[in-house]
Amino acid sequence: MNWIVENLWLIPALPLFAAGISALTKQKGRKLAASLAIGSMGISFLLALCAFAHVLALRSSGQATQQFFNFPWFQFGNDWLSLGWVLNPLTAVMLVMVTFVGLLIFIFSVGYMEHDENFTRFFCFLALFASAMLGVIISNSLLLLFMCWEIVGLTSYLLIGFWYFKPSAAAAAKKAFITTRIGDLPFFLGIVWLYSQTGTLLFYNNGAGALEPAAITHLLSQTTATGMCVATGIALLIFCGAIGKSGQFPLHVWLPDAMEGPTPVSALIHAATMVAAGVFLVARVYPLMSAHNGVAGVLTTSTALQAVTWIGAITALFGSLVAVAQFDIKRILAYSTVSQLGYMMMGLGVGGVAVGMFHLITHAFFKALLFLGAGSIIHGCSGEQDIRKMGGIRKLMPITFATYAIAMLALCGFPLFSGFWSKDEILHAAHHWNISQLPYYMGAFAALLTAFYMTRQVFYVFAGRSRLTQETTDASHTDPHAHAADHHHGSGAIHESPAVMTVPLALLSVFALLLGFFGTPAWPWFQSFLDDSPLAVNFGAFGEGGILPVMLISSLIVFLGLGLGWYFYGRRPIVSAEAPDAVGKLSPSIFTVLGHAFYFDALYAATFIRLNTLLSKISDWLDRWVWNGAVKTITSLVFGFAHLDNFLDTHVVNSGFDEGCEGVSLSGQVLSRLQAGRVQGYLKIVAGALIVFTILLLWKARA
Amino acid sequence: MTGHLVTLDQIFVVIKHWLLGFVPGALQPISSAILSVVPVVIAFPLLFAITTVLERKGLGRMQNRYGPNRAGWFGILQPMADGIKSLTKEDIVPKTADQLVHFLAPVVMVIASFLVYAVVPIGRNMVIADLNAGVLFFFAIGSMVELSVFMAGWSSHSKYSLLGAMRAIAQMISYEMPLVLASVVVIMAAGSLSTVTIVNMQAGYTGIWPHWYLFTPWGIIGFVIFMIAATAESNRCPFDMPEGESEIIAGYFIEYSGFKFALFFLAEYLGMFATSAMAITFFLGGWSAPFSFLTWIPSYFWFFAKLLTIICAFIWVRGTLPRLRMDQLMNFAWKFMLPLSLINIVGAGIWHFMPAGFTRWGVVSLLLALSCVLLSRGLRRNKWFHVRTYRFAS
Amino acid sequence: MSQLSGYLLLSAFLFSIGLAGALTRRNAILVLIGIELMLNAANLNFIAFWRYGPHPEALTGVMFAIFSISVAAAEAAVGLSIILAVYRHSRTTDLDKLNSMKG
Amino acid sequence: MTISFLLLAAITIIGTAAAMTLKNLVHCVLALSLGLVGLAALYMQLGAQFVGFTQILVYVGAVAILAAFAIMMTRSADPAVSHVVSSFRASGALIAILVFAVLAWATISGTSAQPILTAAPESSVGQVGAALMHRFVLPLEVIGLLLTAALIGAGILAMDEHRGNQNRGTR
Repeated sequence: MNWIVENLWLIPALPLFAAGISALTKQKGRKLAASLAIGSMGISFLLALCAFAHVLALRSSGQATQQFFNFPWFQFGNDWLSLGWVLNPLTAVMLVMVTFVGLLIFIFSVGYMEHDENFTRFFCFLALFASAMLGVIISNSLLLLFMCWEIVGLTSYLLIGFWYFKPSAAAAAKKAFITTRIGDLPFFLGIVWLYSQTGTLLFYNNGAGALEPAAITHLLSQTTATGMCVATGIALLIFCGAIGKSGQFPLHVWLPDAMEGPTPVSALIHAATMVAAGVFLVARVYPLMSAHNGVAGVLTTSTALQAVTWIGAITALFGSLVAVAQFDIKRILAYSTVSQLGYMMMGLGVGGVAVGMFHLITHAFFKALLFLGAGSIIHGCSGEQDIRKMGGIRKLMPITFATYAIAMLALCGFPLFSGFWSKDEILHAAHHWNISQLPYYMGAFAALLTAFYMTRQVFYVFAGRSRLTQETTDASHTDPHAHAADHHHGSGAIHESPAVMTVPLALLSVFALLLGFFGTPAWPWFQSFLDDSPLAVNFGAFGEGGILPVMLISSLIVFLGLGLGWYFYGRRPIVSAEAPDAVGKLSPSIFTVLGHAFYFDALYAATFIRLNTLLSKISDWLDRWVWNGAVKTITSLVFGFAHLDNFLDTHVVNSGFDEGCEGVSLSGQVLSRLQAGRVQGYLKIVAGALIVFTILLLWKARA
Repeated sequence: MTGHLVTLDQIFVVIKHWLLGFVPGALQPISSAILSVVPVVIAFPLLFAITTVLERKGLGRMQNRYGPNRAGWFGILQPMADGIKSLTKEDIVPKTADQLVHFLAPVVMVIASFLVYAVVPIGRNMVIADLNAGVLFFFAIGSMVELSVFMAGWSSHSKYSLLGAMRAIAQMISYEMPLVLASVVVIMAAGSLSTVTIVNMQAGYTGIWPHWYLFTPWGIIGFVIFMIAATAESNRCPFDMPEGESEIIAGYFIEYSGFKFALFFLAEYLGMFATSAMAITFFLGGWSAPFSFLTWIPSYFWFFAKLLTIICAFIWVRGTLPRLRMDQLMNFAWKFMLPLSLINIVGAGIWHFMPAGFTRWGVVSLLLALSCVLLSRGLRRNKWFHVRTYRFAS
Repeated sequence: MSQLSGYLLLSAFLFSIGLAGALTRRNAILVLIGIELMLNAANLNFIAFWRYGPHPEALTGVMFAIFSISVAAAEAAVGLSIILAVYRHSRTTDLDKLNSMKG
Repeated sequence: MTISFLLLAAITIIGTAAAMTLKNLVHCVLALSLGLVGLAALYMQLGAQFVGFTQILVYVGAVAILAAFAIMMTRSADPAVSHVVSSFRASGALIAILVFAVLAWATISGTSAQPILTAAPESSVGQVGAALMHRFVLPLEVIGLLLTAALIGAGILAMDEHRGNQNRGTR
């Protein structure tokens, strides 16, 4: 038991500590907060490297690469609730990725948030988020994972709504929070169910854990009322959580809106780490997901994994379709994130942990790079986000352009870039999937679209001449960040970002280029590392299993997409911001549908939210008419008395009038007795109840 | 220790058992209780008498004047004279006063102050009742004193006495918390609420040095906090707001005269001795000798030696420091003592869980010193201590 | 008439004394004190049942008494401060006069 | 029915009865503390030393003093109060008597109230602490939370609305 395993908790603890301190510091303590956050993140990164090295050492020495450390938390009733953390290849890889990307993004946001007055708060939230995310990664107990998961949700809420004075930001934050909650409810149910079935929430515990063969077989043996086996049910419920968190198909709506937050947040949370948490969760509980009755082997796939695959495929296609028709630079990236996440899910479903995780890691790097690049562009254009109003930025921001182009090619899956290898893994696995070929075709089409819309965006943003007129910069003054930027450098003149922002870009771009070579079919180091299988270098691997054709096809697809993009947008430069979109001209109707993301928000607004309002209306109606009505009747009764008396008074002698008044006041008194506001009166009633109940009790005891 | 030294150490115990031999078995428990209570009831008032003259002479010296020097040689007989005076004085009870409560207040106070001594280990095997929850008992009885103060202040319908009582109670409540929390560290270390166990835990020696809790970082801090809080608990200078002669003539016992006044005086000093005795028990190793080579001296001797030292320290403080203002008093209690004692508990916990050695020393003392500095700076940043400006003079 | 029933009777008496006080006194503070008395009666029951009950080693009664004492302390603090607030609002603590629900 | 029990019971009954009947509120508080001390002594007689001392510490040391403070602050102690009992004294007393009657009947006729005569179980502080830390750790946490909430709530409730202005006035 190496010390790193025992002290793994330090990795999340350090950013948490930083967050705590910077929560206490005043608004002026900008340097302190930033240096705390970055420093803690750096140390965590070093620790993560230690953990990684430890796993590598274990592997080279041929031991089991999975070590965990459990401790009892507290005792309730008779059984102890214990938490713990686990260190295995999955954890190690995720740790390194999250800490490294997080570190770069922290450094980037020093430059990006430079002019924001709530700098300190921002870094406090960032650090808190990082610690929660790392907690999710290392936790060996589903409960601990869920806690950190919720903190992650909270911090994403806080960060999306960071500019809370923008109503759109506040709304987006609320939307994200609520939508993810919808996913978390089934997740929690799944946890409870799992606990009730296996009596433990630890993943690995020397054979007693919930993910270890004993528990799995037990779960498989049980079946629910509908005949579905319990393992599947729990797996599906947990997958709901993943759907919510990583914006899968039915619950994807929050992710695009989440772009209201500052761009580093979008990069950190909604590209690199948080949305990956859902994928990670599926990978973490993969034994549960893949558990199925029947013969073990490739030819059977559990229901849960089928669900994962289909959801992933749909999401991938959907996201890329929608991304074609967006104009907000960050929204495009958001939808592409959605589709890429779909890819990962699909990869997990069809090809196992390694495939999905490989794409997750590569995607984290180039997507973070894309977002940071977008951030730097927005920073340069002083808050402008509409790609139609940009253009010609290539010359003005060369470094940004270079890095952005690399990232874009990686995302498109241009051959030899990192995205290429990981995406081909997935497509290849999908091609060989035993259930159906459809996911493969969907994925391929999504890849085509990806290449297309990325080309479109790049042409819009970088090519041609600048369409950023003065009035747009004035218009962009609504954006608080633009305020700060303009305040900083007079007019909204486009400018290259400072080194503190470009250096992380460069670093990330290196990874976006080279990371893929760790997982080539010839040398599948990553896969073997995750699956803990022997590793060998053979270039023959390209030949076998029909990998080569798939690769050729996909690269053809990519080239096709790029070509289409150039045909539509690159051939003649876009002249004015008002010019209609080139594809939009072909079939405006479809384009608008895509532009509104298939009207999903409208759909939800029409169904769920309408339903909700209806319910509230109903309760309002009940309150208004039924309960209130009762009171009204009493009062009207009293009024009736009064009117009667009035009648008697006007028509009969006034003796009757007096009696009527007596009656009215008497009834009023009688009614008021019940609510006299006399504490002791209530107490008296309680005491009377006590007497009655005691007597009843004794009487029963007698009988 | 050789035999006769043991007998010298245990002489009182031996005598008690010898006397118990004469009473019939039925009366054994009650008579043993009496036999152990009576000496205490005699010894501490005697100490009180000695302390009064000591205090007056000591203060006199500090203020460049002779103290009492008429009654007896160097005024040794002064306390006797005082006693006779207060006994023969007329006992005046205000007309509007609430007679019964006015009478009960000093009685309750004295009873409470005496009760506390039940758990004070005066020497080896010399404690009246080794209660399982002795420390709790001490604080519980101590809280009864507050009630009697309130009785005294309220019963003699005078605004000065009422003010004094209110101030006294507020002060006692505020300073009881640091007092309790400062002793919590000792309870943590000793793992018991029994005073005897606490003393026994400190009885060992490494080399010639004893294992007193004073000689640990948290021990030092705890001792200081405890002593300050004890000073405030027993309403002594510089915390003698409640009975500040110059403002509210004598606080809650203005309206008392003669013997009742003497009772209050006695009770106050007894309370002071009791808290000092507790401080000795908690931090100064109770009756254990300060060096391993001095263990041949009887234990009770060491107890009283330490007690007298602390009393002299009290007198010295009284002669040195000026009186605090009410808000300063409260701020000091709530914003310095309380946080510091809480941090001290944390420090003690760290001390408990770290392996013994210099790192432990370093870490804990660093933590405590740092918190001391920060808290005192926080106390100073707000403007409580400022030069008084007379706007309307001149 | 065993030991236990003696304690139970005593606690019943305490309870009804507290109840009587809470019901008949006018002053809010005394009503609060009466409620405290009822709580104490319950505590006495817990301790007595712990002492004479089947499983004294489980300390359940003692624990319950400790918890209820702490709850009672909290209740007294909050209640008294509520009374202070009420007094500040409508210069009286007389429950007969405090019967208007609107401030 | 040992002598000590009767003695302590008498003290308790006298104290509490006085606390509920006396005219002067301060007397009531003092009588109450007497009664509660008696009760604490009863706890100790039953072998629950810790609870007894806690009782004294909390009730005599804190609650009684707090009540006294409240009485002082609300000026309830001055004899100006015309009649101390509220308007429904008769019904209240009747109900209380009924409650006592019912409870006493239950106690005496209760068959389950026959004690299991065990040797006096000692509840040393150590055991209490261990129980608090193991079996009752969750209630302990909850109580801690409750006390914190009560502390804050009491502070806010008792805080004078205009205190801030006054401070600004004086400083």
